[in-house]
Amino acid sequence: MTVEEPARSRTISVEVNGEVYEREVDARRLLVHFIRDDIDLTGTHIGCDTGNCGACTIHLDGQAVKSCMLLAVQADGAKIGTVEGLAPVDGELSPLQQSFSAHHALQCGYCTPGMLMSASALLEQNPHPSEDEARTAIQGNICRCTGYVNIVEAIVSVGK
Amino acid sequence: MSTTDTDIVTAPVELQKGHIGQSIPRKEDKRLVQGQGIFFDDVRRHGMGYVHFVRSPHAHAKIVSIDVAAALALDGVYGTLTGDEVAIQTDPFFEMSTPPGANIKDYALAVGKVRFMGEPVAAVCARTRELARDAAELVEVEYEPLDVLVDARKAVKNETVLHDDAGSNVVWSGVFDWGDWEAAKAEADRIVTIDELHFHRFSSTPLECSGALVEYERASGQWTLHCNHHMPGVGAIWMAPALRTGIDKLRFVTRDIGGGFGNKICLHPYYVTLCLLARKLNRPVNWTEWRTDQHTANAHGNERWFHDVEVAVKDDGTLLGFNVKALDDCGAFPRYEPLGCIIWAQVAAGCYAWRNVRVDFTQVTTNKAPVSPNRGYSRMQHLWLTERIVDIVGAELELDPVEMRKRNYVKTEQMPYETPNGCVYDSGDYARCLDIALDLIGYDTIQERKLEATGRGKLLGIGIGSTLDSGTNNFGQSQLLNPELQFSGNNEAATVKLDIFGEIVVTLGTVPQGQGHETTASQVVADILGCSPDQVNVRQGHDTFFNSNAGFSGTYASQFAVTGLGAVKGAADLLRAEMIQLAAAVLQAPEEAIELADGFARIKDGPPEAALPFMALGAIVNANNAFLPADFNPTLNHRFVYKPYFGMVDTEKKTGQLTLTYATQIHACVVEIDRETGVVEIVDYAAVDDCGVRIHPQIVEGQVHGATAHAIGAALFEDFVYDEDGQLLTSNFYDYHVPHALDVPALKTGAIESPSPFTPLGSKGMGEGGGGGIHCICSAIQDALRPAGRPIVYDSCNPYHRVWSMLQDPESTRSNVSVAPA
Amino acid sequence: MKVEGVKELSAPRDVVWKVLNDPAQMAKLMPGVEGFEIKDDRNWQAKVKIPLGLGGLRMTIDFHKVEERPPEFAQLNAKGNGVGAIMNMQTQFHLSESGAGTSMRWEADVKIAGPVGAMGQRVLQPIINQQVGNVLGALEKQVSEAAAAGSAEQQS
Amino acid sequence: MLLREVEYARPSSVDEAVRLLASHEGARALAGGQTLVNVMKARAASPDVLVDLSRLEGLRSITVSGDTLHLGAMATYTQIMASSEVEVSRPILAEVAAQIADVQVRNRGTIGGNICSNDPTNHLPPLLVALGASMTIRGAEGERTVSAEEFFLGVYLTAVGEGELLLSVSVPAAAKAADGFASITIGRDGTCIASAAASLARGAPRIALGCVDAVPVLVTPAGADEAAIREAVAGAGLEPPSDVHAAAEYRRHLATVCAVRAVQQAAERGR
Repeated sequence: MTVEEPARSRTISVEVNGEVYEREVDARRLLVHFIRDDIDLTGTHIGCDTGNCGACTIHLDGQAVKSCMLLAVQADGAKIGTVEGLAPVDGELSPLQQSFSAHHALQCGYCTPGMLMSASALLEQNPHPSEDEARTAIQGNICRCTGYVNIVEAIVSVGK
Repeated sequence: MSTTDTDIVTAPVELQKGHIGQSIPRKEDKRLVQGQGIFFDDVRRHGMGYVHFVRSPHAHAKIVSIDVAAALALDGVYGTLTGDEVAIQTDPFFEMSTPPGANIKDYALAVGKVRFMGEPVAAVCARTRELARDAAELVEVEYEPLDVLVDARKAVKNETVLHDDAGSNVVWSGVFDWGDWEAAKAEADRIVTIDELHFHRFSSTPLECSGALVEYERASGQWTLHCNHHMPGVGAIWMAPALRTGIDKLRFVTRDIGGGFGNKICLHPYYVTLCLLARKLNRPVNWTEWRTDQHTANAHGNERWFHDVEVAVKDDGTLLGFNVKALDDCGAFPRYEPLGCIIWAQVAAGCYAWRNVRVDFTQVTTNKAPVSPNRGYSRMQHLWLTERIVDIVGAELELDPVEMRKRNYVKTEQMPYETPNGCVYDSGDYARCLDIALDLIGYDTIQERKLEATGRGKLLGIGIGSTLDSGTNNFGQSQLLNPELQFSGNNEAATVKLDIFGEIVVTLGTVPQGQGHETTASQVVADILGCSPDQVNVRQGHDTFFNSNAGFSGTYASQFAVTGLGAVKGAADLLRAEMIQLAAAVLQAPEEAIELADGFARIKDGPPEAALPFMALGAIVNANNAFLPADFNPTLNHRFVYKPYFGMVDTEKKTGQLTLTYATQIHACVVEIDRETGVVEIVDYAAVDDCGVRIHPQIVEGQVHGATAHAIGAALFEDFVYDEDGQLLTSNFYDYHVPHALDVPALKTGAIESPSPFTPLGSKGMGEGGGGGIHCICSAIQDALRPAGRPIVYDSCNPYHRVWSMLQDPESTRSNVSVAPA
Repeated sequence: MKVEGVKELSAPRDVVWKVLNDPAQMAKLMPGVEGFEIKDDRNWQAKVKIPLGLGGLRMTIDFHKVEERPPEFAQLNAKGNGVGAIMNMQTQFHLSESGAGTSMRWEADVKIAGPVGAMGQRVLQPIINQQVGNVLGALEKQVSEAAAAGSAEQQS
Repeated sequence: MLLREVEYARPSSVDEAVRLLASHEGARALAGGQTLVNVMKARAASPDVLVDLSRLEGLRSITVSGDTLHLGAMATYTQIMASSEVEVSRPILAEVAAQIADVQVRNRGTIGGNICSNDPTNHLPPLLVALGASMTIRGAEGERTVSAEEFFLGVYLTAVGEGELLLSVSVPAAAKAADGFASITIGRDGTCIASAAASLARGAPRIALGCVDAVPVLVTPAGADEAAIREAVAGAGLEPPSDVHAAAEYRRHLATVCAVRAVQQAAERGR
């Protein structure tokens, strides 16, 4: 076994939406910047600098996490899901995505990727969430346009 | 008064509601739910550098020196820019005020002095984002701190002056005197006075922060800004002269914008810095603002004090008028100001029929972040005052708040109604909206609910917020501040064309940030051209190169449903006429016999073959036109500029039609207050909206939800608080708490449609909401606290600690108010 | 933010005065000093890394002695730069004789400017209290060592 | 958003982690990163070396042995919420974990990270003090155990010294324990202004107050009645910090209210 010594950069391998990426990254690089700037998946957004807003929410090994509070090197070996991987087939939308549109659960659409990732993580564990459960699932996602009303409806109705 | 002496051009509502009025799926959604939206920070260019600003930690200080040597020495740093360079290479931005405000010198970076915490003093550009920040930390700035002014009430005394060139902290001041206040006082039974009310500082904090990718083309001297500015027409008016270039050298491109709410209108100082860097370094530069930067140094809403409020009222609750001193705090630089010193006058009378209004208005600079129009801009502050007046007067005279309002509302039979300052309320039924709102929150059971809550240690209260969302500015009101200004009227452009394969292509001058313009424009075009909205391709965003923008292009001031869609309708009407003309020529039929339907131009009730698909029309004009007569030159490509008619303002009397439409929002809510802690919970909430003809009811309702959530945040949590040294204490989402999903109650909505007689589609601009939620939450808190010593809600923000203080010491708030016989 | 207090020290006043007015001795009082440079008898500079559980907080602090009235009063200003913030601290201390020992009354007005300072507002006061506690503890140690050294000298 | 340069290592054993922490000056353990990465983003505090504990699977376990519940330092809030061991042996831990921040943070944030950062607004430090928990710390010289009361030393400061690593937290197991927790947050789930955890499990109430000092303040009233609690909190001589959300006086008042509510909840649970 090799002895681990600290280094300022590291080669990591991550699987993102089923595709494997191997890159050398600075230890200080945030995962969200790796996703957006290094592998060009710009659907994952940044809305704050303190981990409050959830616009950068992704799935890390199946769990919703905020990619701005994680270093890219911490994701080494992980399976990552981003909003770009939500639609089952290119050009078609998942029931959740369709529901967001049908219920007008998005206006500017900036928080939407994070909302969808939080909501889809909920629906995987709990396919028929109540309104309270839906609200709790997105408590870490800030939306400044919708007042959440239609987002909650969109999530709940997928389970109905 | 139910007539008006202003000439008003009205257009009949001639459209059948086909797609208009339907909540069709939004065109924008498909890309956005897949993460395929294109926001400015998603745009990349080869060799681009990242910009990081060096910002002042001080609120007020002299800049003694700036040393960028260490930053430049760092590997990967492309270059820097400082205020000294800016002062040489640019001119100060144009100021709209008369002196003293007119003499303020506002540059892209601080020159000589910093005037608010977070003000950019230098910019660094480097190969990566991280390196740019590393380098920015190496820039050494020596400051000599100066006395700090954070309180407008102190600033107005001019003991310390922010802008030596102006010689005063006053930007603008003036008296507005409409009706006859002295006569109102004489007629009144009582005069209620309120010493001081405070409308606090907050902003809508769009989730996407500001930024841009700026490219410079050496050969042409052309800058392209891939950005999220949502009023680029006015942005260019500021930037081009400062950069000493022509307006055509600034190309603004926006695609998707992550919320704006007015907060992305004053980006010109940042953008000029980026333009200078792109030119100096000869490479594209990207700047992404971070949240803390946005809170500390971008755009706050106007903070306003109201002093010595006097209200003339009859014993039966009839309001005759009011007299107030308003003191507006615009932060360190006026920028979009002093427009806020007049915009409120669009709603000077609020929803009420009082005829005597006197406002002594002063605006000052302080060592805080500059303001920018923020959802409900300037009207919200004033409407909060009118609603506070109604509730405070009502409470002091023991009058029922519902009766008080109904007695004094402008009545629907008075519409169109001319206000004391010459504005014209186009249509509406405030009392009916209020009834619907009260019904939604179960007003008739409120006494029982109060009793029940008392048993649980809670204080329950009900509140009402009556607001007008005035839309489609008449920029002529700027002349009431400064008669020299050459702005008046309003306009917006759009183009509609039929292309070679039958594509209908629409370009807009507006700059949407979530309002669904692509969708609603397609509905209007589809109804005019007789096709499905799916066949209408509305180009995403704004591009100066579309040639579909006018001087006031942008998305602001609740106007798209009037100006934007007015332009779209105008262009589509022109195209329709030409398509009919062309089809008539081809089908050898009179024009009256042609109809456009189902994507065809065809002879009404004619045989199936007497029909031309749109593709045929497009192909004929664009590719197969030899057979057309020599004197027939259809283009199938039309540009229309919509221009509302206002007439001129009266600069002497300070009157005029300051805006075109008035949407109504009546909010009502029920709150519970924990007596022990002051914690406020909203337990029921209803918002009733009347914006005339709704093009897309779901989008309208979405705007109502959003405006309400902003109001809930502002009324309970969101407050830009500065300490005495000018340090912002709420610079992030921990301390500046915006509503989370669990904070927003299930919102009930209602709507009526009072079509506007003044607009092309009978629609009215909406979406800003006039802060209805703030007014009604303040109203409800005051009602709830009534059994606890009848405190007066004197501030627009009531976080728990303030509510608790009111519970502890109601008297200190009561001493603010007095009632005297007139 | 103002912090103040009274500290009883078991050493004669002139010993305490010496410790407090010797930059080299002062350096030993401050937590996490990594470098120290005396510019002249009124100005010196320290590079510190204030140890916190989450990692060091690095600052360069310039000290300037504003006023002194030996052996009873001194006023010292410190200006720190780093972590995206500027710290300004004005301290005063008054020494009076208290039996065989010394009573030190001190006050400090600490101002932090910049977004990090604003962000850390809720933890600032406890952190400053901690650091003040550390400094006073170190001072006590330093003073008693100096006093012991002094008395040892006398004995020899 | 943009961090300073930092070195990173990801050991695969506790020994190696402790060696890395001990042999590099300015090295800090990186657990879930939900506080540390944030602080680094602000460049407020900057470790020189990060020692990522994510590969130390052993630190994630939640076990019960005898009458003690052991929570590995790397156990996440989500894990604690879902753990049957927690549910049967000290359910208040899951209840309070569910009140921390939001889903995403609960998926990453760990009990170890929470208590080692000891931000005064954190929920777990007062809870663990009230429950009489103890912490096992590993250093170059081996393991030692510190009681929760002695563990918290200041803001961002704990008994875990340089070169040391927190391994686990042990809590006395008591399935139907009379425990309670009350807090006042900005909005439903925003920043905490005041909190109190209470336990009547060992008879007389143990109340730990959060947000009023750099470390949780332990209050032990003579009885569980409201008057006794109020008297005990008043007697604690609290001098809470003032900030934009609460002046010292208001925070002191809220501390009392939270204490009373936490004890009431505890008493109800114990019935």
